[in-house]
Amino acid sequence: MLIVHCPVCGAEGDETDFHAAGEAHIRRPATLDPEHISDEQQRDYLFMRRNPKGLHFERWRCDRGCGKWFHAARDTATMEFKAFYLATELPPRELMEQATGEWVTFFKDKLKAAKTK
Amino acid sequence: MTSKPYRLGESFGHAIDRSRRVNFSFDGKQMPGYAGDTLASAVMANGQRVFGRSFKYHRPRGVVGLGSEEMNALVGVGEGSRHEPNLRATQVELHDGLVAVSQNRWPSLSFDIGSINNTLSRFFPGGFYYKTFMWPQKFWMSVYEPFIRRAAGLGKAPDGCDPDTYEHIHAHCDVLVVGGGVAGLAAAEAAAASGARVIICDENPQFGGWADIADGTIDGVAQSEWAQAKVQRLSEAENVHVLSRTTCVGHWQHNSLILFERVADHDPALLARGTPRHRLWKVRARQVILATGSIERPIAFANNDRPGIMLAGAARAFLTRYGVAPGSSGLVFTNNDDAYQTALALKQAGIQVRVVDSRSHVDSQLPTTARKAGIEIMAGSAIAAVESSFGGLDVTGVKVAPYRKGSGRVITETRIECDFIAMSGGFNPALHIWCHTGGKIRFDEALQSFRPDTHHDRIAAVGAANGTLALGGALNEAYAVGEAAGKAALPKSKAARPKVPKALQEVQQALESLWFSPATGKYNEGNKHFIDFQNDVTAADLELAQREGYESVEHTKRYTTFGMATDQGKTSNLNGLGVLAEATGKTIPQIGITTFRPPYTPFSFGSVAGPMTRQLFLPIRRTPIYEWHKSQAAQFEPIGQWRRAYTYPKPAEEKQASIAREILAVRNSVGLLDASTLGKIEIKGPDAAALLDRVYSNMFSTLKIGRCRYGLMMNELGFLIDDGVTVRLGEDHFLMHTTSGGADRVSAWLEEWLQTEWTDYKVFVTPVTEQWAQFAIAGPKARDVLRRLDPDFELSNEAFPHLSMKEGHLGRYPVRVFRISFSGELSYEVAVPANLGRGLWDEILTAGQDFGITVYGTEALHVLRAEKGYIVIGDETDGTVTPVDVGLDGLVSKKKSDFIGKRSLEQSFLKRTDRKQLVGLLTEDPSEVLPDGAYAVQEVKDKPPMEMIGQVTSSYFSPTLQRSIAMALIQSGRARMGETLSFPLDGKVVKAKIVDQVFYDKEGAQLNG
Amino acid sequence: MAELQYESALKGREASGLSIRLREIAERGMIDLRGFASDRKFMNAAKEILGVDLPKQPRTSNTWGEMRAFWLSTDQWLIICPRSKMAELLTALRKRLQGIHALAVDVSDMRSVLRLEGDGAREVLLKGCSLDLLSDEYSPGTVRRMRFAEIAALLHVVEEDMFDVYVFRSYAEYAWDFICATARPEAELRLFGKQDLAAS
Amino acid sequence: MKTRYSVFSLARNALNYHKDWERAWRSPAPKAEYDAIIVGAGGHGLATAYYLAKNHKMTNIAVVEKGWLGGGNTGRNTTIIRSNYLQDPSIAIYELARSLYENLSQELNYNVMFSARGVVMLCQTEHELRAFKRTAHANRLAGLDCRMITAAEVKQIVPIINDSPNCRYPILGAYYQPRGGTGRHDAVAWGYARGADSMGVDIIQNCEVTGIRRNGGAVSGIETTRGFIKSKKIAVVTAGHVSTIMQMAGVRMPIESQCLQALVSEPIKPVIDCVVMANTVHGYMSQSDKGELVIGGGTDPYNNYSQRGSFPALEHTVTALVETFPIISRLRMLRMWGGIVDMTGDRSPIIGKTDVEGLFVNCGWGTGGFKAIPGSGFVFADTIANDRPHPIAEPFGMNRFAEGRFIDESVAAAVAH
Repeated sequence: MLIVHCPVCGAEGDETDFHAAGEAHIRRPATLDPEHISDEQQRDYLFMRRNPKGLHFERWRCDRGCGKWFHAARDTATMEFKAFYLATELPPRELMEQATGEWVTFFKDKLKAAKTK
Repeated sequence: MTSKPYRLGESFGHAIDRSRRVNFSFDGKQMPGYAGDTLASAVMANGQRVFGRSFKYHRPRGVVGLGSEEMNALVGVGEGSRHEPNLRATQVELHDGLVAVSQNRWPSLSFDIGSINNTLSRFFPGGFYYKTFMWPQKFWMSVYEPFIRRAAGLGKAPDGCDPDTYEHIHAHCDVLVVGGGVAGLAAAEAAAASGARVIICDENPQFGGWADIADGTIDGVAQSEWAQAKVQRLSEAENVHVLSRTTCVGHWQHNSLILFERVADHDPALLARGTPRHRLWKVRARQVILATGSIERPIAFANNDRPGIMLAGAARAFLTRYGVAPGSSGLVFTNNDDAYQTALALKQAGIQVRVVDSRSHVDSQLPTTARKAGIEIMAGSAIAAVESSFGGLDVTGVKVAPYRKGSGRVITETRIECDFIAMSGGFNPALHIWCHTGGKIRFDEALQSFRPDTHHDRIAAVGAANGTLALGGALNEAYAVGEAAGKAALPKSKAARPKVPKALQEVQQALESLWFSPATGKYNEGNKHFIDFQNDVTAADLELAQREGYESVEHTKRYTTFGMATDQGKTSNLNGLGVLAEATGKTIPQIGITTFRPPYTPFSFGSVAGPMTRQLFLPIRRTPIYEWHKSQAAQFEPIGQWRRAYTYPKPAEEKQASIAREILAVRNSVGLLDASTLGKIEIKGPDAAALLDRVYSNMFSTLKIGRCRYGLMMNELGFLIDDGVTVRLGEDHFLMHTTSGGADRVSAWLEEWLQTEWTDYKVFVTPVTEQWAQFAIAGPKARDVLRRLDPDFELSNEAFPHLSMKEGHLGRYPVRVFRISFSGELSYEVAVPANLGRGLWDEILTAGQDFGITVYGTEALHVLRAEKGYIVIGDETDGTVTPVDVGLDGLVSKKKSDFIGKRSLEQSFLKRTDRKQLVGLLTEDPSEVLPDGAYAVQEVKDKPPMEMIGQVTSSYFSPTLQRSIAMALIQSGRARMGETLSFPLDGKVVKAKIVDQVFYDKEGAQLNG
Repeated sequence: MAELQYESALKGREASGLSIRLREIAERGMIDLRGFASDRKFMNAAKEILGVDLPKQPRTSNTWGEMRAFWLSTDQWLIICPRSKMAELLTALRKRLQGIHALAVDVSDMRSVLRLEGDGAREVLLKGCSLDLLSDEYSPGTVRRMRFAEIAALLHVVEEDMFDVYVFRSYAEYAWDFICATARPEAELRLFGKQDLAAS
Repeated sequence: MKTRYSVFSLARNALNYHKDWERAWRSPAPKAEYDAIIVGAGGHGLATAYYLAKNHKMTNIAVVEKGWLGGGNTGRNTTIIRSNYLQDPSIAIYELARSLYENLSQELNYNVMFSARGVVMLCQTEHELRAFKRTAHANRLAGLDCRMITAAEVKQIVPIINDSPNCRYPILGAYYQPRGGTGRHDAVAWGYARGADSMGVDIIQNCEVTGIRRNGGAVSGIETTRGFIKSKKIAVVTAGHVSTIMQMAGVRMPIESQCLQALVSEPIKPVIDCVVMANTVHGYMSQSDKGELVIGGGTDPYNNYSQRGSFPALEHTVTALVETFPIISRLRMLRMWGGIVDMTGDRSPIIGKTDVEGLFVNCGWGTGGFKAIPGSGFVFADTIANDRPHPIAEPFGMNRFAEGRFIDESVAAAVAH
């Protein structure tokens, strides 16, 4: 049983008070450029998942609280939550750096961008 | 079996109340006992040792343990629907009238046909069934397996429904202490001192653990005295909750734990009164302290399973707690000092006793005291054989031989008469809960066992559970950990720390591991060294598994089933590892240990279901008109959690007849439908129209204020998921209708897109489904009924055309009226605040009387819409169907650059022209109604397989058209108009012609009437 | 046409022989109000019409006379008022909120309100919800959405031992039955504090 | 070839106190190179190896396993075997598997205890009834031996079922596959292992893959904790761990790894003789030959590699089954555990080649892989040997996700096991 913390309203509760909705930071190609989307892009958006063993970034909803969506960083091996952050945010910098597997490529330019700022 | 009295004098048995006799029966035999007895102690006090038969060989078995670790004495308790199988006699509290039966024997406990397996046991080595029962092939199911199934399975299930109740409770605490022995109580006191909220639980009725059978004093008083005083104080504290008869069955992520409280099992009077039988505690603890103690190890010697052979601690407890003597002359077999306390206790009770100690030198304090007391100690020796009476029902003596670690066979041996054996192979910390979420453990040489190492959660172990067996050490550890836990929970607490009490206890000499005691003759020839008693797994079985290549300890476990009995290996796991280590020349850590899985001890399914059974199993949603439907003897059908009226048969009216009657009423005069379950969502904001254009496949930004439009919703895969009529209430304000099942899903979905994708949109979404009761008044006379209801309400076609909406009053009732139709008739949907719903409903019925208004149910609704060729999400669609497939291409906007699902419609497979397309079907025989889901085939063959080209999605007999009609999804159906298809059914082939799916009023004259 | 017939979901239901008192609170007016707490224009307008500040603190409520404002989310409040006042209040709100991004909806009949009263009410609730009701967090005035038994609910701590549980109307009977089942005197218990030890 | 197991060999060995049994399989050291390497010694991997050796005479192959063979989902599932699916591709592969199960004990000379005690899939809502009727029509025309049965028949087959017409979800009928049933999960893995080993296949346990070496567009071998092993054909069959392994070859998968839990009761005398699945309330139950009630339900809603599930999911399942079988209320839960299941977007498996030459994958069996083991191994072996998808495997290629050509079984049932 996971104990989840909502970064929006601060409510803490059982996983059953929240709604888990899979991998975070997936961009919907049609929102960006509806005219030029390859079948492969559409497939990646709909189905391809990073699914790491270890640090993962996912979407949750404060179902029985403020009803807001948010992000969580969780270790899928130990089930420990590492951070909760807003649905419009990227993970804390140190977590982006700790990320492994497919996430590394995803965060690379994000980290660069953060540096140049 | 000896008949001499086994109950000792008053000076023994502090747990029983000799002034309160209770009568119970075991296998039909009436027996006396005392309040405070367990079933085990009471039966033994009556001179009976055999409690049951083992799983595989059906060997007679007696009590071995003291509590939940017991693996032999499993009994069935209670009768009929209150029967409960496989209970450990050592945990069953005796009460007057208790009825217990032994298990897994036939015809009787002392004579069991199944014990033939024992005689033939050499033919049933571990895993034998994988090697045989394969020939002839059909015999497996017809002969072999039925035999195996009947032979297996221990106790019987109760018959009938469980008459008792169960419940859950959620509890949060700062510190949860699991185990109420000396260490647990100490930790709880220390934690509570800081003011922290503490819950302490123990699976036994009394707290104290082994305090009453352990030597040594705390602050000058006996351990048990100290423990009772402590638990008394804790039970009075404001910030402590004390739970006895409560087992912590498991630890889950983030320190959430499940406690299983046996509230009323011990007292039938409570059950009779309706007290919940079990209560499941869902605890979230900031800190967890495990004081779960340790479990004594049996020793693997030849025929170590005979009734009368028990663990040393258990023997001691039966003596001191219940005043029950395990026998009249005994032998203590040990590799450690602790068991000497049992020897001394027995001696004190006037029972003849010798000690056989595998260690060559024993000169520490306890052995010395024993010698002084005149107890003979045979050091450096071990039991080589156990002699027993006919059928192995009783121990009659043993053979003792010199012991040399690792020696295979025995040369010299001495015979000793005895009628019971108390054995102790050392102690295993109870690690189970520590390991449930993956706590790390390490092997401890001194203990010759595993102990807690590190854990990622906020959890600690103290006392024996942590491998700290000595009293002083345990107390220091417990107070330190308890205090730390309290501090961690309440860092600011200024409370004074309790002082650690002074412990006095004899120093014990280290144990020496004894995994296998050599036997007379070659050990695996004939006599059995049991490792897992209940499952009859012997040392030889484990060794064989190794030789056959089942090397991983998990393989050995699964191949031999050791550790898989109802005690889950509490007494067998480590002994097994020891044997495997010696057999393979590896160390125990190299062998590894099998995973600990919840629960710690078995707990009832009833407690898991709690109160969520019968009418509370899952909620039923009722519309404001529900009671009326019931009063009309409506037949209901579940739509999601809703109960909707399916049809309203009049007395003695067939279901089909009432449905037809309802349909014709709508077609010819007027009908009334309770449509309250329809989803309703208010959507408002500058970007509301833009949002609708994104989530619907068709255009909504162009919708005029006050007008309604039917919309289609796809998921991102391009498949239909919902539909409904949306109304524009204002420039930036819409009211969306969804399917009954989709209401919650769709509103949550809109929120999701707004919050996570189109975050710049300024739109508020508020679901209002339950605010409104909503009724459809449909049929040529619908307008007349409304006029009768309120003459002033403007209803002319001009003022109130099809697909428009009006807000106002019908009489005094505030309403929203939508002119929309799902039946194809002139139809108004009236929405009224839910608490006024029943009132308006009755008014409509009155107003409609003269027009013969007829209430219709969901089935009539479905037929009506099918006659019109309207789709139903979930009937015509199944999650793989696009708007194009159902012929609604017109509702897929070409203008909008993006809406949900648009891009997926471009994927090659979704663009294919040979996809299944929605068409109408007319059977050649108009009276023939195609079954739902029937498949059409390319070509009828005399037998399967046949190539299927599509299936019926809806099929009815249309009372309006006086013939059957159907809709179907058929491969390139629209190109096949006029073609006749074949539907092979059981024993016949139905032919049907492909037609347009609109069967009734194609030009929509009725609707606009 | 006859008078308005008002019928709440639990009309006529009475609970007797429970370890606590249980009844339905009907005839309430309720408005679901959406707007941004960060939008001063909106907050002022709401205050002006309701006479009470919309709480910004999660899980809190503000009361002024017979007017109550529950915090539901960062952009959502539930306004509680006498049913008789609801219509005019809603009209006033909508009028005053014109030109401001907001949404005010009458939801008076959308939820049923079950009131639990008496010593031990918290324990009864704990048989169906996982909140830490015994902590100071749940003092009078606290409002929180929760999962109660199998359904969504809204909890309002009215007083130390008085609680209103708001459930969607269609679930009212289920919630009622659940409380009746768990509040039987035979199942009564207290958490923490003095306990009777099992007699030996 | 190994000495055959039989009642005679058992007796012969018994007289000798079982001293002469030979090993069921060797534990060889890895060779430098193999014609093919299968990663993952679960049921699917071992079956693949067995059929590669038997049907395609590829015996210079290895199966490498991080832990102990059969230790993943093969040894953790509820062993339901059925083939009454809705979509043609599913019917084809599951029925192939089911029919192979019929003779598997004899084929392997190892008793896998396949017992066709029948699978009863309850219909508890009108909608479910309609869905199963449709499946029944499809299955009949596909030639499966299945049929709809009435509530009364259900009660006959399963006397302990709650047949009260006023319970929350009354039984309206059921979809019945008489030749479905259960098997002994460990025995399936061990039997295939013993069979493959006896044909010369190296099964290398405690050998973790740490990398997949590629030269350009093709694979050249695997890095393991026991050194580099060369091979031009690598087949990944690692269920819940497929994403992490495939990533070593730079291939991304449409997979989420979640925890599926199962549990057993204490053993009791027989009370239920078939498999009952109640999809509306998400629970299913059968009884093992040992007497344990074997119970399973749905997955946790989030990714999980810990093999430890969450209590609410389990509570949901048990509650449903107490309602469906009231007598279990007083029985006790003995043991619960979790497995890491690999869930695809359409809940159907992936079998076939990848964009990397010589790299094959067989995964995505999610919650229902055990029943498919023989068929899966059979067609996957053929696919590897001939370097093109076996006709039955073809629809399950990964390309379907880009084409929108899904094989969605949730259409037929809420849960697919």
